[in-house]
Amino acid sequence: MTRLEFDGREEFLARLRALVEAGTPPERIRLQMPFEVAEAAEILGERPGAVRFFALAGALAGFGTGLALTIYSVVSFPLRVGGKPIVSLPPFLLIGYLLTILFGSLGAFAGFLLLARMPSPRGLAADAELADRFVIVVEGEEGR
Amino acid sequence: MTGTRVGSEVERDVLGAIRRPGWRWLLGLAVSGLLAVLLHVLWGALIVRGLGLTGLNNPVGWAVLITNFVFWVGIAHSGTLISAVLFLFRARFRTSFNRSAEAMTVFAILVAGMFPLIHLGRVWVFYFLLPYPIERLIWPNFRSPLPWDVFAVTTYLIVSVVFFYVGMIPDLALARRHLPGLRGRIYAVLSLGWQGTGEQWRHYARLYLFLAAFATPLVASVHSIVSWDFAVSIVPGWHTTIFAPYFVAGAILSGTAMVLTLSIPMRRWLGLEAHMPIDHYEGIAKILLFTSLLVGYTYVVEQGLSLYGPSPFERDQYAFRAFGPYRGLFWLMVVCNAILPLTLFLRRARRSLPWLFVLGILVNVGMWTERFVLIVASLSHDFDPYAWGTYSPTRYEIGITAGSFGLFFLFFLLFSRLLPVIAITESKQALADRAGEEGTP
Amino acid sequence: MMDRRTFLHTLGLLTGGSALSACTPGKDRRHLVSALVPPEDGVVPGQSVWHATTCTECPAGCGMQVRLREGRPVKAEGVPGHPVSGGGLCVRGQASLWRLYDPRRLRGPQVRDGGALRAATWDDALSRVASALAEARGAGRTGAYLSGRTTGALAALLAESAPALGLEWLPRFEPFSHAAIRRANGLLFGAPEVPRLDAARPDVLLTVGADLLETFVSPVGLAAQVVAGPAGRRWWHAEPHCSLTGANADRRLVLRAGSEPWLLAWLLARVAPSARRPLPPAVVAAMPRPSIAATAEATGVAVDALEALGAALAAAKEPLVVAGAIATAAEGGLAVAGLAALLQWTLGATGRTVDLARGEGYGDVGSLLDLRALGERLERGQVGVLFVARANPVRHAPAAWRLAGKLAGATLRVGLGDLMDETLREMDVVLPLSHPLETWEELAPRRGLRELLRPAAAPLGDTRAEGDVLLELRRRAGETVAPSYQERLMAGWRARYDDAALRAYSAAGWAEEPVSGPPVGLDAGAAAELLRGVRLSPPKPGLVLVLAPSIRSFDGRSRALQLLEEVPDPLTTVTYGPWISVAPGDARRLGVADGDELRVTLGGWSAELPAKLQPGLAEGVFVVQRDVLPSFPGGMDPATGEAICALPGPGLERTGRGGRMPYLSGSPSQQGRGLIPEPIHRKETAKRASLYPEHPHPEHRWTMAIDVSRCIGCGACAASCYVENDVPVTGAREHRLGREMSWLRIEPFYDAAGGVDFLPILCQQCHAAPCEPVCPVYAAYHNPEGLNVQVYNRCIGTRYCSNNCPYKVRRFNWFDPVREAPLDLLHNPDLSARGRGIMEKCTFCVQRITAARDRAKDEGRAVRDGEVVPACAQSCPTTAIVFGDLNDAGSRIAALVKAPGSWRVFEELGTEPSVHYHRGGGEGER
Amino acid sequence: MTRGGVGGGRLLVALAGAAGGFALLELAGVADGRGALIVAVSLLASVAQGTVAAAAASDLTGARWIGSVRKDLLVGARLQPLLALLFLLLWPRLGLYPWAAEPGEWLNRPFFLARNVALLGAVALLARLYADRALRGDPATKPFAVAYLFAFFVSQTLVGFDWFMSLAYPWVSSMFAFYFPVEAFYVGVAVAGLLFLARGRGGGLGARGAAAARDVGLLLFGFSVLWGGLFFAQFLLLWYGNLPEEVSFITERLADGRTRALMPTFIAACWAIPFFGLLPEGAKRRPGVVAAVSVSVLLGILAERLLLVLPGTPVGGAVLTAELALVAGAWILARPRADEPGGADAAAAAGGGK
Repeated sequence: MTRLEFDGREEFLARLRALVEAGTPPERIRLQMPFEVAEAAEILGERPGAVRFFALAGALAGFGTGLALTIYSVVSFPLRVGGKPIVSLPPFLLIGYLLTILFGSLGAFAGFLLLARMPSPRGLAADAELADRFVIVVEGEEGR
Repeated sequence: MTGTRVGSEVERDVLGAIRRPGWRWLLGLAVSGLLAVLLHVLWGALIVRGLGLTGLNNPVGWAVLITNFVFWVGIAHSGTLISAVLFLFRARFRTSFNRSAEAMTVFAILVAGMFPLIHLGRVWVFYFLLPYPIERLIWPNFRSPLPWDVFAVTTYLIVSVVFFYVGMIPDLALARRHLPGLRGRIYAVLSLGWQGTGEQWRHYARLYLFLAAFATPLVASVHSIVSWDFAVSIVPGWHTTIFAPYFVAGAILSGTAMVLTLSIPMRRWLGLEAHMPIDHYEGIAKILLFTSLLVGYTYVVEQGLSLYGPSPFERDQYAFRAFGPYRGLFWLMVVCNAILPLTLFLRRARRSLPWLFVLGILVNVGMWTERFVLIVASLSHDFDPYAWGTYSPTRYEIGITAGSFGLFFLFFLLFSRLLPVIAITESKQALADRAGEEGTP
Repeated sequence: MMDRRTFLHTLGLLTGGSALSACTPGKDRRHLVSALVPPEDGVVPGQSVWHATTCTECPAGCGMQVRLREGRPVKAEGVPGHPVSGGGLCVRGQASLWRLYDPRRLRGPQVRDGGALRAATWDDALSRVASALAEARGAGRTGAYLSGRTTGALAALLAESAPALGLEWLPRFEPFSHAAIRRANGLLFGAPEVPRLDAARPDVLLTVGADLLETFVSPVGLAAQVVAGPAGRRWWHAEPHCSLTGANADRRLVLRAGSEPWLLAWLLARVAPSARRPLPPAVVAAMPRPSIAATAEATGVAVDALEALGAALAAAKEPLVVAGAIATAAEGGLAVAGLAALLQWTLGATGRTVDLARGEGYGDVGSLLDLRALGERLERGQVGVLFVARANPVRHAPAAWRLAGKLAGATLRVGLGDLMDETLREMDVVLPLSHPLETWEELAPRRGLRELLRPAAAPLGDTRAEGDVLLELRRRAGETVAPSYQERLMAGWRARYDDAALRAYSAAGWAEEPVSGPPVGLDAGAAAELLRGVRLSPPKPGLVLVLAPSIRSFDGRSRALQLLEEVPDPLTTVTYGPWISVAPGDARRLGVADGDELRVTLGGWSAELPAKLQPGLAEGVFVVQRDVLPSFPGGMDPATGEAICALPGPGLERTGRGGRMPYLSGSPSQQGRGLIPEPIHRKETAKRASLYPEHPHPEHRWTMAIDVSRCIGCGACAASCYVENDVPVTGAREHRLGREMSWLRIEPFYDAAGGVDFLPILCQQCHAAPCEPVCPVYAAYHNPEGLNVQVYNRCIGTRYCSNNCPYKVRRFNWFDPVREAPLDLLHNPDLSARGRGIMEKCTFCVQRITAARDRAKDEGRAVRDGEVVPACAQSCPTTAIVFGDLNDAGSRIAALVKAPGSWRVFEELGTEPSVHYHRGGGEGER
Repeated sequence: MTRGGVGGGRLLVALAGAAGGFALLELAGVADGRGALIVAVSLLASVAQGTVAAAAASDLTGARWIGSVRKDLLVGARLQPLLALLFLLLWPRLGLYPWAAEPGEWLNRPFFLARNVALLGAVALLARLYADRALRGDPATKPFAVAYLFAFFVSQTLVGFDWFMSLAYPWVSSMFAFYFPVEAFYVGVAVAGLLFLARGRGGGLGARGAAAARDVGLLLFGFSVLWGGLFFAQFLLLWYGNLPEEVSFITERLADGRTRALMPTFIAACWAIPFFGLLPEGAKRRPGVVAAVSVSVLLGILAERLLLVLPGTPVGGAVLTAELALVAGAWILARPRADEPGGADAAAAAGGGK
């Protein structure tokens, strides 16, 4: 297995591109970066991650919860206020909307932790090194 | 690390700031700490003796306490605006401010959240407001805007905290490496073991995008809902459809003003001039100008429309604001919010930090006054002339207001010493981008 | 003397038992009140007993029924169909319970040793009095007994006791003695009486000064009569200032102070020729004949206004002219009273609507003349022991007389009263009297009417009835007398009534007896004499200070009661403290605004009073309510002995002090917002546009209708509401901050011409209430019977409901409501308590609705129309408030709501209130 | 407008033709249009002013997408003089306004016409000043962009208050002050969306162009949320207050069959379709989808304007169609020729295309 380090982003990308074009299978390439470099993912041909599905699921769940809670609350204990209908949708939509956002964000966050395998014991280890430079690690066959 | 590496100075300076507290900082901490204590003492008095200690009366049931609530929620908004909206619009100048602005958001919401509780007549049963199942099956009234507030503010707080924290994870990982011993370990735990692998970055980028996408409509809706605390009523001067956009604009105006007020001294005292360039301040100034125009525009529309219809209620109400006992405050708010910011049309004004600092304070004075006039004047002069009556705050309300500022600054001062006040990683990225562009012909 | 068994029998008949427990001392009651006590004891926990008795806050003697809960009086109300009051109870009557429970009431006897009064036992207090009486008798000095107006059984006892104790019972002392009227009637008809008026019949009514609706003789009854006047009745009221009566008259004539004789003389000359009862030639000859021009000049009333009035009186079928109060309390008061009496005679009112035969029983009331005489006798040291009972001469005698000092002339000064006042402070022995609700008594407020007073509660302090005191003194003087005043009364009734009659008397609380007086005739000679005495001198120019009577404290005797300060003055809405009413014009001239303090000087006398602007007040006229003044600055009219209340030439200057004063009205005008719409007819016929589905009221739909043409703004409803609903009484400080708690208020709205409309505002129980949806916890919600319910223990105090209420009728408890003992005993156990931080408001006396519904359920029937009567409606002297179920098609309320010209306040807001306003039938125009 | 030179002629034809056509329809009594003019002119105003506003805003924020279509968007600036002309035609129609019966200080025929014509003229002038500089790639463009945007905002507010709100006098909704400018902006972006499709057909859409198209899709998506928010904010308050004279505005429209159908239509077209249509990541990248959404938005706005005018004021369908056709025609005629200058980064955009 080989380990390459770069200070500049451009040469790092150039080298990465070269590696991939040379036919190194992307799954054998591990990267570490001090900040996000979108191109890297493109070069490795990775699809956008699954976080969005978590976000979507959370959002839908939130909206459902909001409507369910509000409507149940008035149906279980109907009280007339100001002549308004017992099930007053306009205000209830608001609650639904807010929970959409709340659950959506939390869902996305949870999804991220899951997919990025965090918190990770390896990362927490005192000696775990964190790149302040660009690192490419190519695992050899024996890596499998 | 060597200086050759991109952005290593940012890293050094920002994390360096975490280490050395100065006498200014300690003094500030002491003062704001005392004010925060005062807040709680006075609140205690209100609970034990009753709200009669305030200047509230019939007809003015809401005044300074609610003014503070709206004010602090407003302050919170710029944080989300700068970190989320500007992120979506790919505005570069956000990197200097987003961290401190996000922190501001969180603290402002915390402070704001206290006021609805303080102003309750029976705070010891505040839990009636929460949707929890009890055998009698009485729930909160979701048709009332106050439970909307409960949901909006809670949601806003949680989402802001998540946003704040997520944005900080890579920097925490850096901080952990800079600080030996226990503090280092704490940062390590806080960073959740971030390593910056390609995998992590890929998901991280998506997460950040989604949080921004969620936070942006949220920031608009939260202050809209706050505005509906007033607008859904039928009180003349409260019940008008323009309130939602008007309040949002006002919130961002006061928020950006607060960003200026806080970041200009911080930049100086933490020695971060290099990483918070004037151009970035110019960007903030433009936002402030824009929102100020919107707010001023709304003043004109509202005062104008009050003369449009035949109803005496609206007409008298707006005349009362401009020429009644609160006229002084009314014109103060017009000058501070709608007139002084016009100076920012001049490039020189936009780039003068002293002026921006002063303007920031003036605008916040103006915005506080705006909420006060809007709330109190409307209540003191509504439908039944017999029931008209004016209000003036007592020292309890004044003290609590001062205390809320104390609490806010207490939080902020602690933040400025314990956490990286500038988004290091993003600054690096920005620097790299700029370098990249300059590189290409 | 009656034996024990008859006594108990009689007692049983009179009380139905309830008084027994009521009379047992408080500590025992605690054991008495329990479900184990047999009901015939009258104290069933959770059940209330109504008790017919009589109100004694003023001499009128209105009927009053008291509600007992657990043997404690908790509410006072009027007695329907009562001969004096007609069924209402005024603001002062409501406050009588506050007198009963007043923390400052005298708890025990006090005697003076050295300089100061100190507490003493009855025994040594009385023995001191007894010995002093003995000494005086020895020294041959007769004592004097000065009391307020005293009638019925006590009068009889005094009449026989005074001589027995070697005392002279002086003519009764009343600040409102109506001396001029009695004098005039004495001269002209040989009947020195205050006539009994019938104000319901006249089709043309002219009142000169006489404040029928406030303090004149029998205000509650007269108010009821006046509003019941025939359709198209026209009522003129002439006075220099602006009284509540004037504000309610169809037309108010502003007279120059002292020009009353001009007006009446001109009218007499105007109507005499065509009158239905011609005057004797001698009288006609002596009649002064001022020209209309001169009259207009002198009175300040426009010529055409005079013409209209004269023509109306001349043409009227049933005309009535009444002069009194402020009009006769002046130099030439006798002329005013005399001219009025002659007008009554010649217009044919005397004997029809003016009844001298069945007079108001003021015959034995004296005047300031008698008080002055007493003063002189005291100075000459001719008085032995001086008793002063239920009267405050020191306060009401002209300050210049220095009466307080003269009292020292008596060998011993004995005061009887319930609250410390200026006179009692001068006494050597102070004997605390029991409250009328703690003792047996019988009154005869007018000839031919007996009224029963019976104990509703055990005495709170070590107090006694005046009758018992007198009997005890006689006993100590060696006489054998009845063992107690109570037994003496019983014996009297036993002698007068059989069981049935006694039971009836007890149930009603009053009994009428036929009175036959000889028809009065006019003494022409005396009349001519009187007319020749009439001096028509031009009234003095310049400023005038008018000392007006107060509807809230009568002559000041009720001033100590806090409830009456909490309820605002009807015209100015001032609540606490004194003030001087200033015409807007004068205010501009003096440069004063509401609350700025003015120093008022009259010769040596001076007082500092905050100013209150009053629209409708004539320029140059300043009004102070006489009850608020520390001492009486006026003088006396030697001809009649009336106190002079219109004082010329007061000095007025700003002291520079001033500040927020406690008054409740935010604006004297409607600001063109049509709360009381003009034109009246503004009912919206079209169905209001709405985005909500209609919601039904299956069983009841409680609704209220208020007749603003009947509302005289007296405030009885508000006071009644305070007592019924335990509304917190907060005091001056809170009122200054704008924190009044009244659930029901009467808003006076002045028009440009100075006319006033009164609009009672209470929770409107909106069908689509703005307050409800904004409550986050359902503390405010709409119940199926159409009530806008407030759930106190659910309320968390956001105050949003109040903000969103266009009528601002919701009240927030800023502090914990506190009531000083024993006032805490005065509370309605049917209500849930409210603490600090809770919003409260009117709910149409929901506790009464519940009670009625339960009663109907027990009896297996529907709730009857008129069965539920909210406290406000019950007390209203003019029955302006009607309450009922709108679902009951046949109900009165249903008809009133449908009636054309009925409207709801702020209809345009679509709140659809359950309170409807209307302007009666016909007599709508003010 | 290009001063004289090429294209000038075609533009004059477009303006004159449109003006003439409108005049014929409105004055010559060919058919009874009634409210049609208000609807048509307001739409033209939204299109002509909105497109320029969109361009100006993007120039200020330095958004990249504008580059490739600036030239076509700024056609709006060329059409704006038409607005003032057409508004004059409203004079005989002012009777439609309830306040015309008893005029007041603010609402009376002369002042009404004067202030609106003046403002439309002013906006047109500023639009031209800005457009010329923007097309020239003049560095001093920004101040003019700001000035234009301000005038645009005021003008659209007046469209809301004067043209539409006062039709339901004394009904008031202060929200119109934000609602109408935002709608005009929305329309402007929608037009941009259509232009991308057109360019796509022309094959002028390169990688950079595609990114630009995605940005427009994102903007449309954002505006659908904003519009939905404003609409809900307005409706919620009316619903909650339920004040008779406020909700009567809604109940009237719910009572009338034609308008009742319009309500869900424009909500779907202006919010639901754009929102859910552009929600998926990929959709924003497809010019076809973006264009379709744009069409839906334009139709939605049309439906909404109709709803505001009806039922109080009848609208001649045929006349309206004709007038809208004239507007479209004028736009097509006024389109610039390929060789006209396209502003600062248009070249770069073309370059990206290669």
